[in-house]
Amino acid sequence: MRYLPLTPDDRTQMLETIGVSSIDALFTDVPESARLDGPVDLPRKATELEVERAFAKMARKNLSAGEAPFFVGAGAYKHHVPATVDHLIQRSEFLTAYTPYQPEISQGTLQTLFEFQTQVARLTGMAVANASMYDGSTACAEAVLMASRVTKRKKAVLSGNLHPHYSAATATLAKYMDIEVETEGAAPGRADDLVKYIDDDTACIVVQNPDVFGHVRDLTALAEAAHAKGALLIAVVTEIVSLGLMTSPGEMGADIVVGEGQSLGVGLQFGGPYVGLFACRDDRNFIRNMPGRLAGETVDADGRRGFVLTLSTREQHIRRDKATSNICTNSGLMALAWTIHMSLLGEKGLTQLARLNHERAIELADRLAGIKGVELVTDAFFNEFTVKLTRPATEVVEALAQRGILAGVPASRLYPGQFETHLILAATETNTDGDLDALEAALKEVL
Amino acid sequence: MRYLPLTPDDRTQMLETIGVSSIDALFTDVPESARLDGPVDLPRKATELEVERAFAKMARKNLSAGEAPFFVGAGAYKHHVPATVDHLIQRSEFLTAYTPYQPEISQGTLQTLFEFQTQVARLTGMAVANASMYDGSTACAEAVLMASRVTKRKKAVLSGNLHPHYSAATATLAKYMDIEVETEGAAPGRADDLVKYIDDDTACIVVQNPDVFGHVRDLTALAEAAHAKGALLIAVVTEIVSLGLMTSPGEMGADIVVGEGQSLGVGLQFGGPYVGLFACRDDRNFIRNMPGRLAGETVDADGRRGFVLTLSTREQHIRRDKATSNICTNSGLMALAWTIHMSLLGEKGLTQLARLNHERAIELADRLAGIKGVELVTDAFFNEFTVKLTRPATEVVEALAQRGILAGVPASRLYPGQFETHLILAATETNTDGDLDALEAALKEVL
Amino acid sequence: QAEPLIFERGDFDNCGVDLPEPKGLKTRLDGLERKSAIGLPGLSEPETMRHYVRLSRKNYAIDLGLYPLGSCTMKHNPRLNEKLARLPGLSDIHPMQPQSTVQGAFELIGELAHWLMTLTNTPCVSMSPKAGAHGELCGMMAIRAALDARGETGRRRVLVPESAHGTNPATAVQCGFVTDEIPADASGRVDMEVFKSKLGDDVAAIMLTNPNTCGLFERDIKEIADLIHEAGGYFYCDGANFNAIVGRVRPGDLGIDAMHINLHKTFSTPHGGGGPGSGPTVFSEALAPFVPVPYVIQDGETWAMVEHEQEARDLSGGEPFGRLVAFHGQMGMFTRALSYMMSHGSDGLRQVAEDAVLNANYILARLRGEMTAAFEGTCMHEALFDDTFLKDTGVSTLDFAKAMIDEGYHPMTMYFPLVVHGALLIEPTETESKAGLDRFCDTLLKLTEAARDGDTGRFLNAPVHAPAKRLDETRAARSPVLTWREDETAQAAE
Amino acid sequence: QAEPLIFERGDFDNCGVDLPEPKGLKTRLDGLERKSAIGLPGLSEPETMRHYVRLSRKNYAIDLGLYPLGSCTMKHNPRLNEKLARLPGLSDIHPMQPQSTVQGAFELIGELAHWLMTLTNTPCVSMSPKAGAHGELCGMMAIRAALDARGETGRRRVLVPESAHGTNPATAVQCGFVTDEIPADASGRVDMEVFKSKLGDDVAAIMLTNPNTCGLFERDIKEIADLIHEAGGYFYCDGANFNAIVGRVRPGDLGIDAMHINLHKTFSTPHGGGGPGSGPTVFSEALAPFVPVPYVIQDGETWAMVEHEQEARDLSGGEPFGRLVAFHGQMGMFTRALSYMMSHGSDGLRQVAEDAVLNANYILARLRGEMTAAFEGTCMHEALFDDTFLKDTGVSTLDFAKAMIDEGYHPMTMYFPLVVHGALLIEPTETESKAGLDRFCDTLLKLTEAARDGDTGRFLNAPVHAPAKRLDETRAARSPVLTWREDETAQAAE
Repeated sequence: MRYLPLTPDDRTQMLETIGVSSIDALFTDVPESARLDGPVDLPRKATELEVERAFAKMARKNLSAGEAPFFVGAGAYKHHVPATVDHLIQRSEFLTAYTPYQPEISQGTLQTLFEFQTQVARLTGMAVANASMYDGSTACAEAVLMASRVTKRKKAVLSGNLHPHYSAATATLAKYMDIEVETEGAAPGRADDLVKYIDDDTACIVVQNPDVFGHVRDLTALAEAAHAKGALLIAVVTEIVSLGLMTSPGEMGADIVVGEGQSLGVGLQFGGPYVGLFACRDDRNFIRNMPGRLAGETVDADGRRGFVLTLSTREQHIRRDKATSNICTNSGLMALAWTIHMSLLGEKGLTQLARLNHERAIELADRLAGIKGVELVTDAFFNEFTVKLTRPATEVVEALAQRGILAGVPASRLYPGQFETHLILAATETNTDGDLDALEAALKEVL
Repeated sequence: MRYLPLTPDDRTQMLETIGVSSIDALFTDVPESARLDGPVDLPRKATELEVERAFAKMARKNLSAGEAPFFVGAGAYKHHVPATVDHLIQRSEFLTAYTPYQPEISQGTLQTLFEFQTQVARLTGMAVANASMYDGSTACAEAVLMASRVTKRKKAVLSGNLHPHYSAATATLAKYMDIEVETEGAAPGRADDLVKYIDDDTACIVVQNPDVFGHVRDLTALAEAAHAKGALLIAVVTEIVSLGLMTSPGEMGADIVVGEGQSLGVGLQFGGPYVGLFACRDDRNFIRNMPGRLAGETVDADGRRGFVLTLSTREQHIRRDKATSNICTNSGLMALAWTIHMSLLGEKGLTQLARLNHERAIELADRLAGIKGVELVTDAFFNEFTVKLTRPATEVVEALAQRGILAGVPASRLYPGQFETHLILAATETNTDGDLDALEAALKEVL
Repeated sequence: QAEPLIFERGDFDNCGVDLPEPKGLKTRLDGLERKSAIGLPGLSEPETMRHYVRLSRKNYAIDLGLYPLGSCTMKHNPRLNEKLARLPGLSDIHPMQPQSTVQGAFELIGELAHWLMTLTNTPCVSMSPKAGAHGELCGMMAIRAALDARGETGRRRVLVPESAHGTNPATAVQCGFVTDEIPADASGRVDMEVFKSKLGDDVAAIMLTNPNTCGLFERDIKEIADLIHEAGGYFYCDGANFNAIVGRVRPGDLGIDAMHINLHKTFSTPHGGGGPGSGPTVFSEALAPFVPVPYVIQDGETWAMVEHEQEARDLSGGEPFGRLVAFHGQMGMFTRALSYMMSHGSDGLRQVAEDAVLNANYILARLRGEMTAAFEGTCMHEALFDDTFLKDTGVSTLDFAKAMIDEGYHPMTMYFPLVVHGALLIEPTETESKAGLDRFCDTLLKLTEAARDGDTGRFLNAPVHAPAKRLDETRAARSPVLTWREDETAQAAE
Repeated sequence: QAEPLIFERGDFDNCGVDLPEPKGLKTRLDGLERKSAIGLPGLSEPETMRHYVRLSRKNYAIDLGLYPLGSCTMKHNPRLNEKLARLPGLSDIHPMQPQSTVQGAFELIGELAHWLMTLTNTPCVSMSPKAGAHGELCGMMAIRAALDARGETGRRRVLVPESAHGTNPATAVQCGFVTDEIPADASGRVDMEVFKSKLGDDVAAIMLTNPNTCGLFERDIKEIADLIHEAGGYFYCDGANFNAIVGRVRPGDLGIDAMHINLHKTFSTPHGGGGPGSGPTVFSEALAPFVPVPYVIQDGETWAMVEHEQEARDLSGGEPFGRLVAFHGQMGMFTRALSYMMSHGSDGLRQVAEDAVLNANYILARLRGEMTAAFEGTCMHEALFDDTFLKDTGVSTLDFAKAMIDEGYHPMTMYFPLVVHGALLIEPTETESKAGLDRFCDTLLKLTEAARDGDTGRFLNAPVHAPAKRLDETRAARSPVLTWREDETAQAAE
């Protein structure tokens, strides 16, 4: 087998050195009834070419975003990723390195994480950020747990317009920690009223901006209301490109900002691996209660600047059952992709990219609003918005898929049994005029 | 522009340091009438996404080998290249390095070239090999020039079954060096008689094995006949995989072996870049007359083994008009791909690969020979052979292409006006049983 | 060769991408346009390339040499897998596209699930978990849900061997359990007497790693399974060390109820400097009804994904404990892992386990005379040593490990598991050659001798041949600097 | 950290690929089956990966830092180009497929040809040449063919400035010409008086690099063109330095008859450790009839390739001088170059020339006070110094260059061009930042000072911070060891 360097001769010699007669002798601790005497019932080894062909066959059964006019969002967005990003994350020294527990031979990973943390903190308007989480939804759930630890309270209020997968992941994680989760009903196209839920038991309110329907809102009043009751405001951003154009959650008073970083560097990847962003205020208590890894600056024995993983006494491998979370993996390689893409963009590029996204969405919204049978539900938005159709959105989307157009996410797929005619559409810099033409024409046909 | 780091501010400051008022001041040596005052008439800068789309559009207009049952050979062969090869040749330190003129910081390139030379020499059965040529055809042409220098004779005899592109490239290069080129008529399916051409003016005879029609021959007698007259035998190998199974040209008495290395590591690439192999006997006069670069072993100031480019007094940058050739570029990156693929294969893998190729060709030949209207012309072959059809091969190939099958090369495309019904087909390890079925069925239809 | 930070090098006005000019449309952001600068430097593409290529060269990597981290399984990462994960038909698809347009993706997930269930002999797998610890959460939540469904509100104690990974107790706590530690016996395995004494009607489960973190197979595993089941609890198996037994032992045959599988360990998806991982979790019949959404199902030639709890209830009467994550798990890792598994096949995977165990035992055999093996006998896929051999040398486990860096190796896992003093845990994996292992053993023997000979400077100052000397971790933790600030430029320039 | 050769590490029985088992069919090789072993070691995939990754780290590269090789134009290699070159529709096509199945490939070649002709203002281009020197051959053969067509068998003398690349005289000789050298004048350009004196009816052509290898634009180029044409000869322009003028000056406007373009220089296809290159050659109307086969032609929406001389004669009355190479040239390089050109556009390419010249002049301005500039005034894309500043220091140009390695830089081009003593030729290219140039200049100034201050050890022993110390090139040439032999293992182990 091409990945196994031992030759039959090697094996014989090694068994001799070990002093056993056969490989079976090394497996004698396995209960006899559980020892398999031959391979399990699965195909035998395959050549590279065979494996490539099997995967190509599966790949051909999917309609990829690049092949179709594409308007699907709802928490994952198609953006163009520079070729440099994918090249760099395939560097052996990045791709095949482990967690940088040995800092002397991991400065590459550590410095990029430190740079990543700084970029995330600045972009979200916060003071500190960690070295990434699994994804946006788990970052959101962990933020609620952290808020509960920080405030020592046991209630979390979730906006109804928070991505339902995020709400579900949060509720699931909170459930057995005895954190009570309250949720307002969803309200496409407007900001739900969360202030009324805040009381003295409230650890945090969680609000997504732009929300899952694409609507944007000012969080300032909400932050003030929360703070007045001693609660924290957790802001969720699933389209991180929006922060190139919009006031940051930090500036609006958020205490913790979590986000899905997939838009930069990562690609669609059918849902994962993505990269969760996690940032918070500069408060010792906050930092000591953060989940996930942190890279920090220090000096080496010669006094030269260097970086290490730090504050690991929060973490499971040191604190075990007292840890702030059980996490022992970040999304390092995706964080690298994110930080490379962000370094290429810089402030100038990100701002321009955000503006292009916004403009494409405006153009799309105006075009669709002009179609009979389409009503624009979201009047303030970034690059995603919701329309109400005269037919069930699921049928419309399927009919458009048959025409080779990937038109968006029916709201009812996220909220089963609700919003049957609502369709959530995203536009990005990757959409051409031709894409807009195609959608407009096809939509007219199927409505 | 994304590749240009200078900012407008930088430019202003730098002009100041230089002491000129504008960039135009640096171009004043250009005759005024030749100074363009604006961009030429070509499109303006394009984003990555725009460029990607333009190329994807062109790519879609081609039928790629992987999409079709594929039997095209005639000097370039489709083999499976392990993913490791393409990954490694994209390592920054290999891809973006220059010619290793500074050996202290080029040991990576130099050692791989030294390993490459050794592999080529062993495979061809020769004592030494150079660090690669542009491709097989130019290697062939340079070998004739070298033979003329070594023997101080001015006549070259080319087999009629030498790939006509090789003959043409050789004749072109020989023409102005006043080397007379004689060629025998082509003879599909048999060894042409070259002995009769050898006389006391003959510098070399050039024979391809397997020849362009796929026929294999024993070169021993030819070598002896040539040597008897003081001429050299140059053996050409366009399908290097054949040497995994066949007696090497060196063992059959060749003095110089040239080859196209494309089959290993390189891929089809519509004709280039490929990698020319060049090997010869261990003879001081031969080596001093070789074209191209040579990596050689030496020691550094601490006495440790190291490698350098050597014997460069043969080369143009030292010897100028007295150089053995004007070449100052090899096919370094492709040589790297070749040597990586060969290191993965090793003797065991190469032998097995060659056998698989041979067997597929036998199966294909037998199947086709069973079709009414097909006559197998080549009885001894490696992975390529020629058949005679009842219709012009060009028509047949086009009809099969319409059916999505790439069926081979009509001999008349190589020999205009000749062999109209001859078709040259290659089979490799990449051909499935389904490919053979498809060709067989379709060929029955169109004949 | 210090590499400046991008904040010290880049420029807010520079940019390494080209984008079309915006048209200047009036925004519709309801007045939420950003008013202040962000502070993000941009670098041209050539500068970006160099920054990261140069930084990368400060890392060690499996592509450079042996990475003998016990319990972390750092093995060769085939580039075929990287290539296939980048097929546009697999990478450029959206998790919320119409299901009719992603049938191949569902098929791939289903195929991988089939391999995982077959290799473990279990009837069910959840593909959601994003990493191993996330898989533990998935498994323990299912256990909690099963207990809740049985109305067993009093079962909250989870037994955890002291050799367990830290994630085990941390996970148990996140599921509302308390942990109770079981010591190791003299052979490095669960002390069966203590284990039995701890069983009771408040016991929810045992979390056991097998082979355990001492590199030993828990001989009594079937008895443990029987006893925990008799006591009304469940058996969670930490699958971090599955590499040792894959293809030779099916955990389902040992009586486990749940086990996560680290695709980034046993099935070689790259660690990427700390992530992403992927931790699909298999379940027994008993726990299968509680698996979270989403999951794929097959109906004839058609695949579908069950995305909502209600849908799961309606379809199969299941009681999902919820949803762990947005979308469908680590698709990119699924592709790589399946490619790896298909490449090996059932015969190759069996060989993986055999060679992994053979390599570890070879190291144990070659070193046990000079370094102190923690336990008697042979081991599974990793060899555990304690620091007795360093006694009175003035060299600590840490110093010894750092000296290995100067010899060109990444250190082994240190100070874990906690059951032995100054642990050194070496896992070579099956992708190391005998010649490579010999060089490694020779080096360790040379270092052992140097320590014994009093050449302490070599250890205390190590590493000296590395991109950085030993780093001050205390300082980093005491006054944390977690982001770059303007005033650092001057400091850095000092 | 010596890396053993594969021959010292691999095994004839080991293999890093998996292949199906052959069926054991009887061979049809007419008795030519191989009878003896080849001697090719095989390595498993993980071992292969490490061998080459480790070797790569012994190389310098443009991705690591400045590569200031005069006349070689080492600039940033965008990865977009690598990605596009690997599109299966462009990379996985065979040069002898039916033309109807490769229309997109022909279109790409045609499009690139259009860009090259437009940028040079010429009516014709041959895409065959595999490298720059091959392009020279293409150009000079066309000139030879044109002369032969005119029956001018007496014109065999080619004028070549002494500053020319070695390829120029070598190429001329390969076309049956003899060369006649023209010295440089005091300003570093063609000595017009000598040039004029050498004109005559035996002159076939002049081969002139412009900007020349001193980094200077040949001010009198139009007069040179006129005079050589008047004398009945042709003007071959070596396009190696096209980077300095691309988008600002069209060589066709200067009166050239032929010029090769190094796609791997001006248009940034990677050098790959010495190749592949690609050297399309443009032609004036006078030489167009003689271009070699093959070439693409367009008829409405359809593309075709003219592959045979007779076909060319029949179609256009051309007289191709022959064929340079099998198939159609360096397609993989065409893709990369066209991607590069389209990315820049006509405006970006103009900026390339301007920034390249600006960067070179900035270096010249910053260094000319301490190092000795070879000529007065400004330069084009490269700055030439001689070794006067090293006089009496005991440090040679070579020593100075090797000391740069210890500072983390690749040396500049040394001892070329031959017109100045101990030349140091620096070409930064446009893809270097001002900050990067400043660091480079600071380093050179520091070295200059060190040389002046008598710190010769630093130079004579350099490099010390490199994968190898200075290598014994004389030994290598005196007793050449060009392949590995068995008995070397012992020697290497010493």
